[in-house]
Amino acid sequence: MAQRDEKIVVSAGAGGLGAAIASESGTELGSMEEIKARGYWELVWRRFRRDKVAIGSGVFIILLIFFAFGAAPIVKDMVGHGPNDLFLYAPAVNLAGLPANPMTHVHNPNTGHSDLLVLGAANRLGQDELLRLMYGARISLEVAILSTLGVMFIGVILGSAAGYFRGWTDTIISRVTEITMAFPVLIFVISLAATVGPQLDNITLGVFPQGVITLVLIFSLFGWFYPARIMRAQVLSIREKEYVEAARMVGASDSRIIRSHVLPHLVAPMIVYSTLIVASYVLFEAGLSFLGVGIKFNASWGNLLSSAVDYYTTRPLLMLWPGLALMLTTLAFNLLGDGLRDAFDPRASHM
Amino acid sequence: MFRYLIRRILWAILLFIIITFVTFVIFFMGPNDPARAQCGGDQARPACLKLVTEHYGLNKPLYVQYWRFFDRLVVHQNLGYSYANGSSVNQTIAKAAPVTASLVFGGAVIWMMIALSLGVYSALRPRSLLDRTAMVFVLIGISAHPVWIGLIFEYVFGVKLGWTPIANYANFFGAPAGSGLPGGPWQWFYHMILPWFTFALLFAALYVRMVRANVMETLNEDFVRTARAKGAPERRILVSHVLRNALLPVVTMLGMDIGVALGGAVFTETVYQLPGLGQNLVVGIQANDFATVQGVVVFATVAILLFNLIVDVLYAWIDPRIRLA
Amino acid sequence: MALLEVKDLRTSFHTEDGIVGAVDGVSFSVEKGQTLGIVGESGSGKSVTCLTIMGLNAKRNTTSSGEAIWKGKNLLTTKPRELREIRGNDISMIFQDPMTSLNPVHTIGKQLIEAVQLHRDVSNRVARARSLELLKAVGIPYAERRIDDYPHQFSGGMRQRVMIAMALINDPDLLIADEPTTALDVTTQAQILTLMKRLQEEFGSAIIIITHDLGVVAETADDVLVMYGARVVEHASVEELFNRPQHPYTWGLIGSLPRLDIDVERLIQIPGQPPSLLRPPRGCRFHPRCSYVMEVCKTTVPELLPTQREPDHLQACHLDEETKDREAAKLLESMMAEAG
Amino acid sequence: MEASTTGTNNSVVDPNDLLVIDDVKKHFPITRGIIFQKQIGSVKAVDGVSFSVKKGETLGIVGESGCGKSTLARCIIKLLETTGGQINFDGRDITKLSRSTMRPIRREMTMIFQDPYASLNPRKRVGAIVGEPLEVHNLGSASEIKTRVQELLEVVGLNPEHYNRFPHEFSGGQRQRIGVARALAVNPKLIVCDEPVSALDVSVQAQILNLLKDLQDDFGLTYIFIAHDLNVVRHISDRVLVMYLGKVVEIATRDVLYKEPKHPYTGALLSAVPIANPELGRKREPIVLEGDVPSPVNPPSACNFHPRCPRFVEGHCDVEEPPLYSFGNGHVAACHYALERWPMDASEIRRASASRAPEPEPEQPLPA
Repeated sequence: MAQRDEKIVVSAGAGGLGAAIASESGTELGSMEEIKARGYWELVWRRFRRDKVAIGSGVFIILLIFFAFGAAPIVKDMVGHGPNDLFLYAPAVNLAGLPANPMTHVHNPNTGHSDLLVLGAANRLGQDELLRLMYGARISLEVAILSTLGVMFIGVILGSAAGYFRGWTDTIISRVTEITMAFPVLIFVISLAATVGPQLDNITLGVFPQGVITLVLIFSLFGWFYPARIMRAQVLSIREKEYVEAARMVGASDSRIIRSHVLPHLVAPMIVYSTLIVASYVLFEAGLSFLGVGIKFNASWGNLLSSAVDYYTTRPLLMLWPGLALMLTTLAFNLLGDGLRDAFDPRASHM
Repeated sequence: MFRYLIRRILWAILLFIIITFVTFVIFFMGPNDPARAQCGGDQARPACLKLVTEHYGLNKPLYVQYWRFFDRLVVHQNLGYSYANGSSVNQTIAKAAPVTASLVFGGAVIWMMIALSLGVYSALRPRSLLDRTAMVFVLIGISAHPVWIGLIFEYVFGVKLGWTPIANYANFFGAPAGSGLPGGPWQWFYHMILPWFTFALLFAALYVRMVRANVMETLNEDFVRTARAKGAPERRILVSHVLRNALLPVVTMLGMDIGVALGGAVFTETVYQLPGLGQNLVVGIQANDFATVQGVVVFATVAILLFNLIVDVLYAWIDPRIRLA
Repeated sequence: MALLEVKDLRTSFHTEDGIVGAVDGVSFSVEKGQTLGIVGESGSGKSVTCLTIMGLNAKRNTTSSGEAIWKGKNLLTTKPRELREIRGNDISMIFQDPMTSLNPVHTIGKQLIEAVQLHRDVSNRVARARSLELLKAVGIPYAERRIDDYPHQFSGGMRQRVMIAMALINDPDLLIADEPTTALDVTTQAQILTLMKRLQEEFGSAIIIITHDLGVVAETADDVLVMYGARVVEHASVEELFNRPQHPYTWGLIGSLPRLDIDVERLIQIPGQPPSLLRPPRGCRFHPRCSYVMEVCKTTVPELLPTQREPDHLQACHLDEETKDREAAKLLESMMAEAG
Repeated sequence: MEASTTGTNNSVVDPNDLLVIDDVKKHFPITRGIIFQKQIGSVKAVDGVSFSVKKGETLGIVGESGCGKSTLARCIIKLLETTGGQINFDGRDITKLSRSTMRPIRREMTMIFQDPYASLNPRKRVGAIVGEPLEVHNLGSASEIKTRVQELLEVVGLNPEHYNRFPHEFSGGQRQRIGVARALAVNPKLIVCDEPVSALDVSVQAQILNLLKDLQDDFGLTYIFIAHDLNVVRHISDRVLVMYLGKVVEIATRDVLYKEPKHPYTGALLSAVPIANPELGRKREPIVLEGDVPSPVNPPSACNFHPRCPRFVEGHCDVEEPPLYSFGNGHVAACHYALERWPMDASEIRRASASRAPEPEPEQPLPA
């Protein structure tokens, strides 16, 4: 009944009787014996390694992290001023009130030195475009990665609990998920950032710039349903697999089944979706900061874009830098995600 | 089908109650005291504060206040009055909604046109030049920020080439008399063309990818092979057997994405200075005018719930498995 | 003249792991009104053979060669437009899984009418009448009402009846049935097989029935083609095949089958697994699993040759005929003996 | 015909019985609701099944898809909680045991699954798969488990050196051998085989059937062997139980059932099986049942086979549910008008075919 007539039969490995026959008759069956047993992660890595685009994206992301967290303070020391330092007077801002062009020397009243604005000034306040780009990268990555962690944390726990335990747990979690999904998310996030944002902005945990935690909390609150749905579907399909039944047949406890038969299968989708979600939060953060409800005082690619709006006819480069940074970052995360997906599941459709 | 619709309608009503409640709580908990806002902010006189507080029942418990809010909303369809200038939020929205509607529906038409044509053609010719071009388009579309795309469009087509206006809205039915603003269908189209494309790009990219995957999957279905075995030409197979099945999940996605799309309109409206709901929202936030903000949120919620209901009906209509259940 | 004559048909798929020779030099012919059974295990190439004849393989990464002569035309080189005129009109096909072979969003009436109108320039009314006639012929109860139902409202057996109605609607000369009962229960299978037999008498079509079930072949086919590892190993009339099987693989198939009419304590088992078509064994593809293997089997591909006694009985094995007759007799005798 | 009926209540427990199933039911609720689900009906997958299995024998359970045979298997092995009835294993009532009190019993009954691909975790090496039961029950140290696993692999005809390979490196038949090794690991008394060969090719199927028979001889195992293929069930079973729509239709020893079936459904099943013998196969006239198996959501009244039965008597079969009539030697069949001759001839068919085909009802989609 379940005879499947597969057009292509690729039988790998030869054990037992097949091997016995093969060693007797010394045929091609025997040559398959040499295929060494490879671990799952080794196979994934081998597939991933062949994907040049994904490797390139990974390298770009590593460089970006270095650029944001390692290089930014160094450059700050080198140029002698910070990303939020103001240069309100000429030539950081010219007589028409336009920001300075690249490679402008300005006098730093704090140190008395003459500082260089490599990419010019970012806005009418004369803040350093280059430094703000670098510190903006930091904010982007912090918000995107922390939000992704938050979203995945809530989503994976709720989603897999719903999928594994089903029954009432599933009903309640699924309904809450559906309700959350029905919210006009963007509009809500914008209003939330505006109403409760100012109260949360002071939470910095000592390390994060103002506003980062606010965005992370708001994004996590409204973003968990996506991974929750994916994880629920994954767990539902895994727990229907016969090998989970087999483990229960053997007498394995819930915790053993979850640990050794469910979780290992969730790692791949978790990694892939995390990468893709990071990309969308990079864009999201920039969007909110652009509207003035996200990161307000510190540098962010979003508020760099929003200040560029005022001068894009005369200083189009101001719009180019943050936009390009955003696009390359998002692109890198998207391509890395696609590459990882292909490496984990080579049958998944290509595009 | 009837039971399915009843279920969807009841669900929508429940969602409406929950979402309005959450909206109410968010603004209730917000840092801004509406009474103070009404009385002129920091310089408010205590007498005014007291009067307003009592008038609006601001000292009553949360659920009583919510009930008043809900009653006003449902029975009187009244979204309240702006804290900033006391104008009716209903009127503000009545003015802004057509702008956003033009943007969203026009944009949706463009995004579906791009998604369908590009998605279907690249599914039929995988790995061809067109398919690869589509892939690049998809990657740029999902990676470039809509705001940035908008600015680039404005700069290139508006400023450098001078083909299109770079801001403002033109009323489809003609501008109000004496306003000196442009109006009429052509001006409307002319002003909307850049916003439409900006708005459509992100979704077009996502949907190209989805349509392509769905069409390719459906092409591998057994019933397509049956149609070929019957002797049906490829064109007929595509139109009559593949597309309808492949587009079923697209309809579902459309229902889920309309909320996100309405949110995306906020960015487009801000970039092109279109006086739609999104711009009212942003201006309201900047002016601490939370009555307007709340009004916009509630209105958007209702619009999305209604749209979702339409999509549900549409879905049931094209999928006999639901229609006949 | 034969209705369909297939000569040296070869099909290979280019996969990421290499080239898979799914069909490797298959030849046979089908006469008018005759039923040909093709038996083989998964991956033996039986389905691909028929899909290649019909031009239904995916175009990409597939190469085919050889000839399939239908009314003087080679179907493998016919233009797609002409091939479409033959498909569903002269040659029609039914598939394994009736649950997925019908389009879920169209009524069965619409799908039947489409089948008529693709080949006949008739009005909707005429096509609908014809559809109704066929639905009644295949035994759909209340056909007038059910013609406007959707596939999901039918059971598996009923859907397969609809598929048969669709296949026969243009009076084809040849019906290819690819595992038509594999997805069905045994009582439904009996219904469908009886129906196909009855309809063949009524419509006079030739049938190619593809199956892995020797029982189905024994009950339906006139001639049988046994396939193993993308090649034909034996081709004979059904009585010949079951009474004087000439290939060790066929012996294995017959001996390994538990059956209602014979009692055996232990089944005869073929050791090992079917070969990988990516790297098939050299020489005779069955030799790694064959208990009669000789040196020549490992190097030389046995040709498909007629036996001396019966020129219509073709087999591809290096063993001498005497041994084969002896072994076959021994096998059948042992089975009968155990049956008591 | 003997009029005596066997009661459903087996109060006397035969010491030779390893497993006694008494009136076991499994109903799956069908729910519907907007926010919260309420039950509006149930799928009666298994509906009052009673039988016993002796030590060392093989009981075959045969039936068409949807008859409840796999659900029954999962109830016996306690992968599903029963809705009603009692399961006695080796003298103990295991129906109400909790997961922890059930654990020691899981060493004594195991299962072989249908799908050799889905039943092995693709991330685990063969050693971990076969050794999992040993690990769960704390049967030995890591090195002892490894030795035992290699021993088991050899027993089922696999190369013991392959314990560190992954399932995808094996073919279907070899994977099923791994499944057999896992079931054997804890030295069980009873193995429930749920369609263990239906996903395999004919030539490989024989290998597994022979292996199962050999193991039974070597280890004195008791099998419950579930299949839809009557040929396979006949080959391996000592006794056979036929199920239809969640109920037992007939139980008899293998030879009796296949030579003298009493229930018309068993007769119809037997005559529907194609025989790999052209002379024999074409001579007989199969009893072709009309229509399809009805939905277990809303099964027909009384004898649930009556709408398709060639021996249907109006006013009796659709009103009074037939008990399991006894025909001697443990042969029971649930039919008021059991077959008197086999093969059936025309005189046995009481109603003209197609005289009363049931009204077609749009099938209810079953909840998964």
